[in-house]
Amino acid sequence: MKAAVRIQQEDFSQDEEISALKACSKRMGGIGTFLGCARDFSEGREVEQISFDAYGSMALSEMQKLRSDAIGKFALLDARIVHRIGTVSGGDNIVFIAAGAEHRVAALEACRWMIDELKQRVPIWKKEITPQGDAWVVPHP
Amino acid sequence: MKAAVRIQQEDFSQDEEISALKACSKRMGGIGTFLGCARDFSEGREVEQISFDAYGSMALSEMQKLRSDAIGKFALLDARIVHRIGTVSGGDNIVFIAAGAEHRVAALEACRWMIDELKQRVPIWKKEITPQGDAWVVPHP
Amino acid sequence: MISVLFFGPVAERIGKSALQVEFHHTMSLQNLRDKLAAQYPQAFEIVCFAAVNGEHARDMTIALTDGSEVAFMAKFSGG
Amino acid sequence: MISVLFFGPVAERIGKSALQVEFHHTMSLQNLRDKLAAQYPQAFEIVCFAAVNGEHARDMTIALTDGSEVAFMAKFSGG
Repeated sequence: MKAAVRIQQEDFSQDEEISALKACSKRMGGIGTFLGCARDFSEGREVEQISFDAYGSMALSEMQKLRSDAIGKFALLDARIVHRIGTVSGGDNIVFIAAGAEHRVAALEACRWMIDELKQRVPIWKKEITPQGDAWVVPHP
Repeated sequence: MKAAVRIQQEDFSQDEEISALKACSKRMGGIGTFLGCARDFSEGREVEQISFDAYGSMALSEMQKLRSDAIGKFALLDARIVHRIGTVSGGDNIVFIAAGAEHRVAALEACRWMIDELKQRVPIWKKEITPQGDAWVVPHP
Repeated sequence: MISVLFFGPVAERIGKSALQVEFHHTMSLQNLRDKLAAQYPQAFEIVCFAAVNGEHARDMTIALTDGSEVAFMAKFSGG
Repeated sequence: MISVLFFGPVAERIGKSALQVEFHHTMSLQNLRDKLAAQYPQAFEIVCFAAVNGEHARDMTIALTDGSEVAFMAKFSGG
């Protein structure tokens, strides 16, 4: 089975991730997921591709901590985080987060918390490649 | 492509549902999903299977309204709702909800709202089949 | 005639999932409910919602029309 | 020596993704930052975070040790 936390170039399958998540327990009543995708349009500009740079070793260890923190904070049965790097096109998957709990509220709240924290904690940067040139994304506060 | 709102006996694929959801727009930056599963243990009792009864025509039309309401309320690009009926075993999928929006907050909030509303509005009932006998589930207020 | 439908726990207590009730002029949803609740008190203990022709009916005073489909339902537990 | 790493927008402004800086006894993270910021002011305009040996470093007064890996990073934009 693939690791619960990964940084990878290739795409992932949600069916595979969810069945890996469910494998740990049949007491899992609710699974919340977040899938972040590349938009082909951002702040008024057409976006052809998005490329990523990452501090790979730190990003992976921050994602692992984030998963453990979420499992502790929300009493999850399991959680998974996958982030792609390299270059992706409009509509492609970028990040996948899944949180499984006995009940739905914990699963959904953990999922929301994990994607918010990931954006704060994990050293990954995206650059939008547009017909007018490339630009690193400046996140809104 | 399968309908965006369905009630069916057979299992579903999240990969298929997500790719159908994404087909509508490349401006979709965030997709929130909720997957409800059958737990093999509930309120201290082992649960072997869960069987469903539904007011099929009304349940489908309520789910369709729910999808339209969510699209309007959260400015979603698209949404899907699938609910299984018949009999399922521990770990099996029961319900799938997906909300796609330009940004993550709307997608995640819509997903949470839809599963909460579904439980209030949609005429479906579940019965737990346990070694001690069968019992219709009484939802907590 | 009015078709009355029951599902899940209500159908189990009544012992069937549908009934035909003769339509009377000026029959309201509440009249129908009272009539059936007297006949099946144990089932109606758990009835929380009614629907007329597949739509949630919150106003019990509404008049029924001949041929309506009415459902008396327990709290939902789907999802 | 201290290995200094740059990523994304900071690496682009500096024109490279790594530098070696000679280690001095009693060198703090702030000392290293000041030295590099003087050399690459445009890049350090957008530096928001530092990491030492792959861990977030919130306290800029910490002393560095020889052989440390330090990263000066712009606001993250992953996810």
